[in-house]
Amino acid sequence: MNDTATATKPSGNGLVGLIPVGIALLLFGWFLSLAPAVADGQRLRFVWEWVPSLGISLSFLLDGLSLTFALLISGIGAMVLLYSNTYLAGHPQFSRFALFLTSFMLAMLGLVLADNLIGLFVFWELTTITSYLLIGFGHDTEKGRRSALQALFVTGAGALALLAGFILLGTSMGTFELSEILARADELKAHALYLPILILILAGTFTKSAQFPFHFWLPNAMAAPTPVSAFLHSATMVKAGVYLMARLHPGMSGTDVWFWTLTIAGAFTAVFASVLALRQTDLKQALAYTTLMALGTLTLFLGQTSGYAMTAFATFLIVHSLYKAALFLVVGCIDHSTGTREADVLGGLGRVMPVTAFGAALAALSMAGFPPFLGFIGKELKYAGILAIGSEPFLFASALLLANALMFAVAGIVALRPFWQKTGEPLPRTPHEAPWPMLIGPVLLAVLGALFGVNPDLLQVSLVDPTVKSLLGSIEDAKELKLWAGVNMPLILSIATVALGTALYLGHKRLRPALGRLVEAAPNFDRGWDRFLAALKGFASWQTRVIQPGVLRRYIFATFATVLVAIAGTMAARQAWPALPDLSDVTFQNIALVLLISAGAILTAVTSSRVAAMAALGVVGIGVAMIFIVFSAPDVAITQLLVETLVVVLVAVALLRLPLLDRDGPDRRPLDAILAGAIGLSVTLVLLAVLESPIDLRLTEYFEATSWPEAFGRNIVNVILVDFRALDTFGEVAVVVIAALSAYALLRTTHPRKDP
Amino acid sequence: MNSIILRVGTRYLCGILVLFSLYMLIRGHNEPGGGFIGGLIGSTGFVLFAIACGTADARAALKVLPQNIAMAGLGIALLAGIAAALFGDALFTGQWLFINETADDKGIPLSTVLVFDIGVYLVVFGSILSIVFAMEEEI
Amino acid sequence: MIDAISALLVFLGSAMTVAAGIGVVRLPDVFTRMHAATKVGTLGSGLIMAGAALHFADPAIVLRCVLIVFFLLLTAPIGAHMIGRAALRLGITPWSQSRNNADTSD
Amino acid sequence: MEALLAITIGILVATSVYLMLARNVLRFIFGLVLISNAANLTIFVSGRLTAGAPPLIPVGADGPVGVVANALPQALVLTAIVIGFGLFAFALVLMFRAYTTLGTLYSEDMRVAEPRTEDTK
Amino acid sequence: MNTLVANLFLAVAWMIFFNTFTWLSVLSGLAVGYAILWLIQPLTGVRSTYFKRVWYWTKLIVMFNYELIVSSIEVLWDIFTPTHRSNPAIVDMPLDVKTDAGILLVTNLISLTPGTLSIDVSPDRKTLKLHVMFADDPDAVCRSLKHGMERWVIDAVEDRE
Amino acid sequence: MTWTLATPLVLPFLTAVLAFLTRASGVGRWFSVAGNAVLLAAAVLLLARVLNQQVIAAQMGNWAAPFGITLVADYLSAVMVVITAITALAVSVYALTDIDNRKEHLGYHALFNILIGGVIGAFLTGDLFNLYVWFEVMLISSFGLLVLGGKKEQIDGGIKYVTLNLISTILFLSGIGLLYGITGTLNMADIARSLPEVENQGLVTVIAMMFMVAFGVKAAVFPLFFWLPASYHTPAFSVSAVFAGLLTKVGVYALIRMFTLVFDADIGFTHTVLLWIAALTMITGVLGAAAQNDIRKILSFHIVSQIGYMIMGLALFTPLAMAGAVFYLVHHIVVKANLFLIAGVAERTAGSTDLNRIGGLYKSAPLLAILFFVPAFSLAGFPPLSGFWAKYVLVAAALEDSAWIIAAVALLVGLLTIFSMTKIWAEAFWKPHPDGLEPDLTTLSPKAKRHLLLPIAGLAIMTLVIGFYPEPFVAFAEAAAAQLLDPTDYMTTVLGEDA
Amino acid sequence: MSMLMDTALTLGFALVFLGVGLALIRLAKGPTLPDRVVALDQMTVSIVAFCGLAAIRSQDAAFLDVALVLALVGFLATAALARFAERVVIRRAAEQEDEA
Ligand code: NA
Ligand code: NA
Repeated sequence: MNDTATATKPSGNGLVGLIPVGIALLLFGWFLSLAPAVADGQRLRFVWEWVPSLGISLSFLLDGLSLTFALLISGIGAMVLLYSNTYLAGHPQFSRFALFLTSFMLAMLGLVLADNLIGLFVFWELTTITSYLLIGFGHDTEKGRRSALQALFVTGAGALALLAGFILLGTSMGTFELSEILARADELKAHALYLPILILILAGTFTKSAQFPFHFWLPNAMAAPTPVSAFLHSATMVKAGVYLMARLHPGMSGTDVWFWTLTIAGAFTAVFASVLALRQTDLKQALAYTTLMALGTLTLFLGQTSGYAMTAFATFLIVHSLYKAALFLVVGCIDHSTGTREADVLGGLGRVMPVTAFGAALAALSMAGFPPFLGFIGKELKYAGILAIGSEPFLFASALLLANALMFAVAGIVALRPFWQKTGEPLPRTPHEAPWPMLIGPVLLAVLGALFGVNPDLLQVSLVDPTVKSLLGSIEDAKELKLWAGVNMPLILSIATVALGTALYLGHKRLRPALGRLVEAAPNFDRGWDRFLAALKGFASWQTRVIQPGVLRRYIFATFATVLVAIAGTMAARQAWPALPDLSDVTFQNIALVLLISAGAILTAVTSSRVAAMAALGVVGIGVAMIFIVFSAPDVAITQLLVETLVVVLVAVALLRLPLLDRDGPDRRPLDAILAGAIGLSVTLVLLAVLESPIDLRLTEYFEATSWPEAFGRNIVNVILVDFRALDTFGEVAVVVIAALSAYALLRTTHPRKDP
Repeated sequence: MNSIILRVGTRYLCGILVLFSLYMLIRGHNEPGGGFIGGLIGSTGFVLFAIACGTADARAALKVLPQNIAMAGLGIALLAGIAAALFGDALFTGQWLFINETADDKGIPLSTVLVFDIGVYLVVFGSILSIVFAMEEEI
Repeated sequence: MIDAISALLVFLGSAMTVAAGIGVVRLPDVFTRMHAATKVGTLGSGLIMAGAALHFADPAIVLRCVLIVFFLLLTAPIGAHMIGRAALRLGITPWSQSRNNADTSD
Repeated sequence: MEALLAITIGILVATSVYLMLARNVLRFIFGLVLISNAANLTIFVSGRLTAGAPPLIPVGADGPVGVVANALPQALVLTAIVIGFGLFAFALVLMFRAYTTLGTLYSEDMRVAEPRTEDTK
Repeated sequence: MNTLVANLFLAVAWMIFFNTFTWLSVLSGLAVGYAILWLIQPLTGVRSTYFKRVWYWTKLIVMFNYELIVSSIEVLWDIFTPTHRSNPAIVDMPLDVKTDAGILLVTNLISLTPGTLSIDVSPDRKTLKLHVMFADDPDAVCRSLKHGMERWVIDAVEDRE
Repeated sequence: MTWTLATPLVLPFLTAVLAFLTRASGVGRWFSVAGNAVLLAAAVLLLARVLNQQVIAAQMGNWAAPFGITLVADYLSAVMVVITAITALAVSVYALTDIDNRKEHLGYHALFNILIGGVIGAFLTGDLFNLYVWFEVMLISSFGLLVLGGKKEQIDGGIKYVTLNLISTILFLSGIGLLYGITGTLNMADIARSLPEVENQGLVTVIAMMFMVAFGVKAAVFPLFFWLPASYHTPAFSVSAVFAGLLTKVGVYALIRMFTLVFDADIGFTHTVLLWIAALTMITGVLGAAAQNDIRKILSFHIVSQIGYMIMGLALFTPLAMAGAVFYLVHHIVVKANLFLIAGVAERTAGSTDLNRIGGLYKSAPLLAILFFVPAFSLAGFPPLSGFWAKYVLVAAALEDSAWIIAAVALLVGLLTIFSMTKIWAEAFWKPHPDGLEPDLTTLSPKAKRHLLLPIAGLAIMTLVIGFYPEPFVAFAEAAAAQLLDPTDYMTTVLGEDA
Repeated sequence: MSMLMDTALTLGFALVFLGVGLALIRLAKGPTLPDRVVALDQMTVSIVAFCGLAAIRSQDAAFLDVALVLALVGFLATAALARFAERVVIRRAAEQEDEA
């Protein structure tokens, strides 16, 4: 990461840096102004026909779900943009960065607002491209490029599946308009293609939101500058997948496939990720893995249909975005001022960076799920939601408990130890408090976490309920957000979480080796990626070596083999064989001619003497000319003889510089001979078949009738050449000219001596 | 190639060939011949010249660069085709003019078709020579 | 009568042509073979052309036949001269009764 | 005769394919000349054969007297012959140039455009 | 040469007069024209070599064809007989003929008469290399050629009074 | 009317003659530019005519079809002519800098413009033998252009290109002979009319397969594409650009024309074969690209793979699929030609097209980066660029037709295409230059910059326009597809009402 | 056309073909380069004869034009080949290239 290079320049990047912030704030304000309307249950829709002939439109829908996402995206976006303006102050490529980040934000907004499958897909892919460019911000390093490609490839692969899924969905439902499709949920679930559609779409969403086993690209994506991570990996990009599942929830949820796939994948990802998170020493990596955990949890809840689950989903979605963005930004501040992110090195920053520490503390407490923070409510709801699961509630509950406890511990590692623990280790740079533009973000977000915790009603009516509504269709089942719900199962589980979490936090240093061994045992998908690439390239170059070996003979052989298959194979397949030819009309003269030609041809093929070959060619030419004479084509015969003469002349000239035909003994190639014979035979058969059918001479009759009266020529052949088919002849003389020019250019263009 | 016999022979043959090629060109529309055949025969004349006396002399005798002859021929052929536009006809529609035409005899025909054939002649002539000369100069 | 003469000419000419062929095959070395090809062959074509001229008996055609023969007579010896020259330069010594020379094969 | 010619064409094609598959590209040129002849004959015979009556209109007549050979294939073949010559001439010059620049006529040794170290690293 | 033009003119006139154009009329026209010119030679007063030249040409052509036919037999005989009774050899023959046309004519005619074949003319144009099939006595061959073929050619194409 | 059709065909040859005869003075190159500008105008005029008359035909030499040669333009032909003119204009401007005086003197402009003439002739002719002639014109001028410069690899590549294309040419010619033998005509519409009367229909299929192979070589489909990757990376950049853009497309066009108009009797057989060819072509091509490390080689193999998409459209033979093929055809010409032009600039600035020997363009030549990014990611099929719609329509057609396998292949190949494009992007643009250079466009003279970047920018803008506003293009493609699938209009226009 | 001429032609064609065939044998056998050239030359001349026969048989002088062209141009190939043979000697001296 080279983004600490400009630590001493807090100045910013002037207008280039501030315009994006302005855009984000305006959007945020606009969405905020629409919030009341949405809270009243309105669904704001806007349609622009884009490709009507394909039934593709740019239609946008603003309901609870999309509004929640829109606000998170634009709001956090504003913070992050402001933050990065200082973070990357004076960076030579800042303007590109700002451009990419802004366009990413806009693409993301388009994604969550789109109401047309294909329109949604377009924005989906736009986020893919822009995040590729953002992750590749550190393109100078091999690692940076690798991460960017990995992210693009994995999500891109998913996107293609998603596209297929969308097309199937659209074609089988007869429309690409999401709201129309979702309105016909039962029809969709009953459709024969429901399962393939579901699988394809989930392939897209799981890769995008890094569900196991597609999780590995996300931690690597931390190669991006911290603000990017904060944005992409907390609030938005990775949540695009979650968003889509949520969006389709009303249309596709409720089936067993949906339930089991999402629940298991979600739960497993959550646990798996939080174990890995505890193992990390790099603060950013730790946060990345906790993001995975969060995504897993969200997926897990989307697998359900209960009101608790949906409320939990909506709440946790917001909670997580707030504290995760805050913490990423905090880590950015630490990195920015100390030059490191190593948990074991950092310590005692509390005094030097009080504001940062404050923000970190608030966010961490929310993350750990302490009252009175929103995180606590989120956790309570999560437990409530998990317990509402129809089957195996306790299994999933305990999984969630473990995940939460681990998250608790990680919160401590990330947000407490760097500030309060004592380490003798020296820091790369003498730390200093971060400049204010970098503090607004984390502090504000953290404070929001606290405020909503104390007073959840605002959140309830403005975002949570509408979101639940767009998931379940009504707000009836939406559960209330409150800090104190009395002593109940969730509360007990919370206390258990705190206890277990504290234990894990205190013991995590000792746990790490054990976890390390555990993870080593588990399959490493990141290394798998490298193996995959190696295999792909290996296979590619193998097949290319086989197909494209660079040896002309192989190419010609393959081509002729194809010709043979095409002709003989089709003849066999379509029974186009000719009858036995009738040779009654053959005269002695004809036989002599044929023998002459064949002898010449064969002599050409077998002789090793260049002159013999040349002369034999002449013989064939003469023989063919004789055929033209016998069968009344004087013009052709003359042309043939003249051309043959010139051929011999040219070859005779060329041979003066060319070596013998056979360097190492006469070449006899039985395999080639077989192929050649087969092709010759099949050509003969085709020709015989053609000659069986009667010839239609109306063109010729027309030429004979009009040649003199209308074209004033007695030599019909010439009249055809220069009048009836003059265009042919013109093209042909063009060929002759070009052949001459090309040959001339070839001879003049270089001289072997000059050529290196 | 320093052979007196060949050189002297060529002196006559070359002339004969060119003359003969023109004859074949003109009569081509009514009897065997035409632009291709004419051009081919004409070029053989100069090919013989080049073989007998070397390309330097042959080029000198020809004066014009063969490629230019060929390309000019292409232009002429094209113009012969475009000329039809002047008479509101489609591309390559033959336009005829018969000098002192009578009832039974058409007289001397002048036509874009002939011009086209002349273009063809020049193309074939020039092209073959530019290849053969260049080739000759390589050895 | 005229027809008979031209028929005879045609036959003789063809005979000459085949004779030339035989010569080219049977004679001992390239020089002697050239004798056969150059003149016997030319003679054959000439006779056939005479036959054709007599047969058509149309000045235009006769002129053509005459030209053909004339061109043959003009070109054949030149060709022969060049071949012979090449043969000499290739170091092919003429066959003679006294010693059958081994010819340099192609 | 058409049938016999079909067989001849087959033989021409076979020999030329054999030549084109040779290691020495000069043989490809020879094969090219042969196969062009085969193609021309194919067109010619596809228009069927008529002996001893060229498609010419005698002076005084408005059309050919009696049955004459099919003129169209003749025109096409004539075109094809000339084009074939153009192709041949270029190909020959190309092989010639190949020998003078690459120093070989053997296709196996022509590995400049696609060198053996083509495998990705 | 203008005499030749006159002759041709007369021939054409002759044909127009009879309004026929057959190969007979052509030949007869030429002959008659020649005769007329020869008759009126005193009147025109030109001491043209034309008449002699025409005579020599005719003689050349006739003699050549005679030679051609006769000596062909020899070669044919040798072709068809199993044993080669020929005794070929390369013979150098000194050349007297000077003009290009003369040289070409001589060499060609020699080549065309069976038994002899002109291989090459030395760069100095002094000697002609011949291949002779029946070279039992090379000098005899040369002599006969010089007094025969070459003589006639010189008469026909080269102005030597 | 007849001249609306004839003018675009005649112009390039006129240009060629003028440019050649004036090559000694530097005027020739400007004749080329001007000529192609006029050509574009004529082409647009033609398109306009076609748009309001559906199909237009003209009888050359006033000889009625099928006796004379007919020029005919339907939607497909017309749009191909326009796109050809656009490419020609762009490349002729690019060539102002790319082609040195030596090549000009050897007749580059004549070769180039006659190549264009051949291409247009192929698109406009309604006569099979005439098509052959235009193929020859195209082929042999491409020979000349390919080896112009005479570098070793050019000669080597040239030999492979020439030999294999000659084989296809001969096959084509023989096929025409046979087709004439059974129908007695050469006019394509007339052939289409008389083929059903042939009683040995099996034979018709055999001949159809001969044409498939012949045009398959031209179009560079599996297993006939060897000549393309062996040669396209060797000539001058403007040359490989016009090759990459146009030549293979003429093969595809011919396949589409023949297998919609003429050979539509035995679809069960021919088009199944085509479908397999399409799949294998896509896969082998894209894998070939994955194995390369040179920009032009990568791009060359991608041509092959993308030809597969077009064939797929033809093979599926549904209206949507055919529309996809047409759309892909047009989009691909613009994008691919542009990528080769850009490769040229990359070489001029960074010193090579070998990915191991260049880099750093992203940092120091952002303009070039953008200009590359647009066509590259369009080729990779990212929305909202032209390539996405091309891919989308074809995949949608395949899925609608329940052709699962081909759809899967198309998507998978799309993924691997992303892989190669990002490879170029990462190596040439992102990666620091191995020699520590900071290659930027200031190394080019202002004049050179104009000549090289103007066409590139123009084509890039076209890509964006097609991408952001695809409706008219898609609608056009669908109309073209409709014409192709129901050629009665075409036939009546060519042969008169009696057809 | 008379019976007599007809038989003459039939025989003629046969004989001419025979002549060509014999030339072909020599062409294949060689042994020396000039031998092959002679054979080809002989063949060309035979075709002139062949054209004459064809002209009489078809009562059409058009074939005489073929003969005319061939008579003029035929020896060009001979000349080129002969020169090739001659040059080969010089080359052989230069680069140890053997025409064997
Ligand atoms: Na033609
Ligand atoms: Na052609």
